[in-house]
Amino acid sequence: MAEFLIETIGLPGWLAWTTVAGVSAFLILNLIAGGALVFIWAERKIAARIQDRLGPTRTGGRFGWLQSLADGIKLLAKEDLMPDGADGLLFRIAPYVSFCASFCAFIALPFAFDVVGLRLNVGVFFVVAVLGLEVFGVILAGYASASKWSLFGAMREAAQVVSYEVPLGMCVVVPVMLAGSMDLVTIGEKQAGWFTNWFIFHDPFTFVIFWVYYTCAVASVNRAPFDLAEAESELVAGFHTEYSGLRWSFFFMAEYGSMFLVSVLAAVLFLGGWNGPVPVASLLGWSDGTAVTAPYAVRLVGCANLMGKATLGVLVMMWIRWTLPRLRIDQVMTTCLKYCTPIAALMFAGVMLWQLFLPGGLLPGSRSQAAAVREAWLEGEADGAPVPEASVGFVPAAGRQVVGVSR
Amino acid sequence: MRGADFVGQLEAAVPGAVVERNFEAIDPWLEIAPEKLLETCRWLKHSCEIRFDGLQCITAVDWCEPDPKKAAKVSWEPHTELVYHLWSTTSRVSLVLKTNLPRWKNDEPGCLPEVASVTSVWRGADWHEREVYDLSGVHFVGHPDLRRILCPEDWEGYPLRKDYEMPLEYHGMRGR
Amino acid sequence: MTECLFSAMLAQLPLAAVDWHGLFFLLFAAIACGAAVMVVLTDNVVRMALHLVLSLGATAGLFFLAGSEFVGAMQLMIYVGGTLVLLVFGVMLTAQTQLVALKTPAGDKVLAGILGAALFAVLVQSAVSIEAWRRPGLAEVAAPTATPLGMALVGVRVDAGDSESDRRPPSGYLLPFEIVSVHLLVVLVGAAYLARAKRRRTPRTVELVASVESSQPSRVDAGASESASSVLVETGR
Amino acid sequence: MSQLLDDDQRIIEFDVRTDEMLVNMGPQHPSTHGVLRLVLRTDGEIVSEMEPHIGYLHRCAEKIGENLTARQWIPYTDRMDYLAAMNMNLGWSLAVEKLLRYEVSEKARHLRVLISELNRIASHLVGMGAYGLDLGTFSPFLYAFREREKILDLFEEACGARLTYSYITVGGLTADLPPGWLERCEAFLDQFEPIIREYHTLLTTNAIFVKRTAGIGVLSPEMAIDYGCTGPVLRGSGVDIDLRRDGESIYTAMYDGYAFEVAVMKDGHYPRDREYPAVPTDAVLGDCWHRFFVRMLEVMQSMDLIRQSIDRYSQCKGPLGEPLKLAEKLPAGDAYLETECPKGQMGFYLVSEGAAIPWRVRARSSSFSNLAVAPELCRGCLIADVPAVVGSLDIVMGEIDR
Repeated sequence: MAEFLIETIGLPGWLAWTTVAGVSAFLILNLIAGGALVFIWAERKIAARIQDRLGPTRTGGRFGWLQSLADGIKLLAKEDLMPDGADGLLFRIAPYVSFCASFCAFIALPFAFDVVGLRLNVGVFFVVAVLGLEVFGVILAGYASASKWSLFGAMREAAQVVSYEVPLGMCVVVPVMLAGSMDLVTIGEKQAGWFTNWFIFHDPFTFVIFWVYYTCAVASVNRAPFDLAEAESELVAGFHTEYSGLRWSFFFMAEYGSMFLVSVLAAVLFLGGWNGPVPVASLLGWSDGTAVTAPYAVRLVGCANLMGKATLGVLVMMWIRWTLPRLRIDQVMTTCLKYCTPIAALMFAGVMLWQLFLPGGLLPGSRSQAAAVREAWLEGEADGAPVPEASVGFVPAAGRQVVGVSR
Repeated sequence: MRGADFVGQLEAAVPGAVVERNFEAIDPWLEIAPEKLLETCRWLKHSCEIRFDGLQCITAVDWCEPDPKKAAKVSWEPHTELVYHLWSTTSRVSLVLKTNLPRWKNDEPGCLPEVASVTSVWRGADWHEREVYDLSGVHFVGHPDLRRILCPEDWEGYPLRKDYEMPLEYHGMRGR
Repeated sequence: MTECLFSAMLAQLPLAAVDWHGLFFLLFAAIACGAAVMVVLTDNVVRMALHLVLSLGATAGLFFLAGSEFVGAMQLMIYVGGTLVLLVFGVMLTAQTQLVALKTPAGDKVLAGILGAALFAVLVQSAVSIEAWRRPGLAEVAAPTATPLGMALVGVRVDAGDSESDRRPPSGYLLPFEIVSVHLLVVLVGAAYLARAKRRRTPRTVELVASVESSQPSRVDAGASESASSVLVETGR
Repeated sequence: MSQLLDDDQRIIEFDVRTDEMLVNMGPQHPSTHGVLRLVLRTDGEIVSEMEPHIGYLHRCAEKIGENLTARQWIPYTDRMDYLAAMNMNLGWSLAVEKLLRYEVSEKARHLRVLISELNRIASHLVGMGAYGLDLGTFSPFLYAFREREKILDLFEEACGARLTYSYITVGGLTADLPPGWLERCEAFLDQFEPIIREYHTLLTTNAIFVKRTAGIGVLSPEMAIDYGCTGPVLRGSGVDIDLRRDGESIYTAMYDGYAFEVAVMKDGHYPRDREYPAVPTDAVLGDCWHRFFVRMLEVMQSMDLIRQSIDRYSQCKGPLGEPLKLAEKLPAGDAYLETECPKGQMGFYLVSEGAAIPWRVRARSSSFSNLAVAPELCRGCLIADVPAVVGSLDIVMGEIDR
């Protein structure tokens, strides 16, 4: 896109790159904001269907699809009040800290084989690191609202998120090990082809690890049955008791943002990301670039696949929320320390041994990964190939190329 | 072990307790002297053959006719009557005990009549006695935590007394 | 037609080439130093923690800017995600009124100022004296991606030169790395053991029902009629 | 060095001791049922002491009772336990009839059983739904209310009101059932039978629900009797008392000829008239789970009673009989009667001086004593257990505060 801007419009180099960066940032931000709006509406509808009622029907047309807009306007109109005992600065900053934390993880998430904000070589590691930052917003909110209840909610949430990062980290390492690299795009590429190549079906261990990952993801995002932070039955509304109006909606947006983030991560790591169950692109012969529209069609299909899987993940989270009661804080901790972590460790060891004895996957046709990576490095075939030009994204300023290996 | 011989055993165990008895009423009752009440209840619960382990209800009835015209025709003297409904969960048998207390201790208004608290016998009596204290103004000696339970802590007067006057205002809210 | 009009219009704008890299570098550096100074100056403990988060986050930004994403992500996870959460926990647990606002007396401030200035002078002097750093412009630094680091850990120095001289012993850094991590684990377990709550939780005074039969109150008076009646009545009315 | 320590107050040696915190749960807290304020003394998450403050809904119905005749006070009994108003009316009517030594007609007796058991189902449905809400799941609440709406429709047809009916009154009932009501009632029961099984899978045998309730707030039988707990709270601890079978003769006369088993765990198992879900292994007799399970069994038990009362009611030939005059003269004397209401045994004590207006009226509330045991159960549990324990006692503030 940058060349197009430079040659045709004649923008100076740096301006072209800025607009490219601006466009991609705008796209990601609105994807999540739009996603949050859709998920708010979906949550209302799903909750209604589970509870044998209709949910919003009349706001804005047939299925009440304008309901989230109505919510948004209501939240904007609401007064942003602040309790007098509160610590001004921290109270205002908290929602934006947790909002930015859950949004800036989206830079590294690939939506098609090269439609990625910034192709980080340490994609997975970066996302997990940033996921841990969201707890700061909650702690600050809990402390700054100067009320006992929000302090309780903040402490519970902090303890829960920090302790669930351990099993989450372990589950995330398994696909990295299978793909041989932390780069999310490579992980996605390794799962191309039929759905048998997906890492979830790679071997029984990865199958279990996927479910452990999903549980830990639900817990680290604070959705029921682990939603201790805003356990309305005990702590009124947990850490965001004192918030209202726009600030409260930022917390809400952060929650839906990180829910979507965790589902996209699950899709990329275990469910083959943009590769659909049936390799449509290669079957129709698009991927070798014959048809003019091929590159865009392939990316579109890829995006659709990933969105479908991620939305499925989010919908299952909503489904769980409206059926299961809430766990107590010590039960949440025991599931983390006594169940998730040991199982994750065991499965991790299992996958390692599996790699040793059966480099190939369980099902025929999946290529062996780990061994390949090692030889590739030895013969010097760079794993981190120079960033293909077509990548839409913020490339560091002109004149600097991220070069894989300078041999 | 019913009727007369039950009362005989009770009087043997706690002499001078039974002041009056009435078997013909719909709910036959025994009147117990206020000072012997705690001893009777302890006997009924622990050492009596029929274990009265359940205290159903404690009620205070304020026998006082405020306006003088009717007061003349009334047969009883103004007094406060405490009614204890007991029952035995094992033998499905019930018993009603009554005690009569002066409306005010040695008749000077404002200081409450006193009787021994039976919370040590039945834990359930704790809240019942607090409610009687709150609404009818009877001081239970030996009650672990005698505070108002239904009315606000700083409420004056005892609402269920017949001569109770609703306060004109309470914290700025108009009473009457 | 429109392109040339647009480019002509652009030509007049005094758009000097904005060096984004430099701009962001300065921005992150400013945040890091500013927050660090604020950590020292504020007297509210929780505000200190927030500023510490900002400064360490800014240093992570600097690492990303320098292209080494692995170290940046590591900084984010270990420092900001791990240590600071622990620090904020500590602050939260002890942030009772008397500790929240710590007033440092004037004398200490002057002392700290002198010490800080001296250290700053030493650092600036040593930084300026190095020839390589004086030239502006960007050193073409190879971006060590995570994989070579990982391989080096295992002993395969893929990024180093082929010359045998500087090849590390084949075992690489794996062994020392494992020893250190086991050591840290032991330290953590010890710390947890020492800090465990001394007082026992008040044992719950609940006498669990031994067996169902014993709790079943037996019917004492077999003669009692099915429905309850008053004990004062001769026979069940 | 010690000198420096003493006068320099700022160097405070602080050991990490989380001091006690006084925390307020309610009165506007969403989890407590109505306006109840619980003051918790917590040490971190452990509740070292809990003290309920009641009286926010106190209307002093007893004082008003001293200026109204017996039948005029019926609407006040509706407002005590507003989830089971029929049972309240029945309790007061029976107490007055006991004083008057008045016998209602055969048809009225069976109709009273039918209506009060139907109201028991509605009350237990609310109890179940609200308990699910306390433990964080929202859906059972709506399922329960969907079924309860059908019962309220039946009541609306019978007496015109949905919540506070004043239908059962002194001397009988204010009106007879409209035609076709019995068929609609039976249709409701038939479609309700499989649905109640669905609730068992939704909550009773739900793994997380069991984890949150089994072994929590264990109430020993001796403590239950000592505190005067009654109803499902008492039966949940294994004490086999149900006033419909063990109550006063005037109350048990209503139920004689009805075959029903008391829902209590007797020598190790619950009644087996239907197949019920098994008791989970870590559920101790007397804990929250058992109290909840007893209520669910009572719903089944009430369904059987309703079916039997429908048959008997339709076979009765005689007239329903008129209720007594509004200002019926009460004989001098006093009478106390306890009836088995959904929340427990509700007692009404009535002292009269021979006039139509009673001298003193007293309502002994079951939730009042059930709540009195809550501080005992919550000592040493976690904060999240407090709503679980208070919810399992199924209290209604209208009844407690009167």
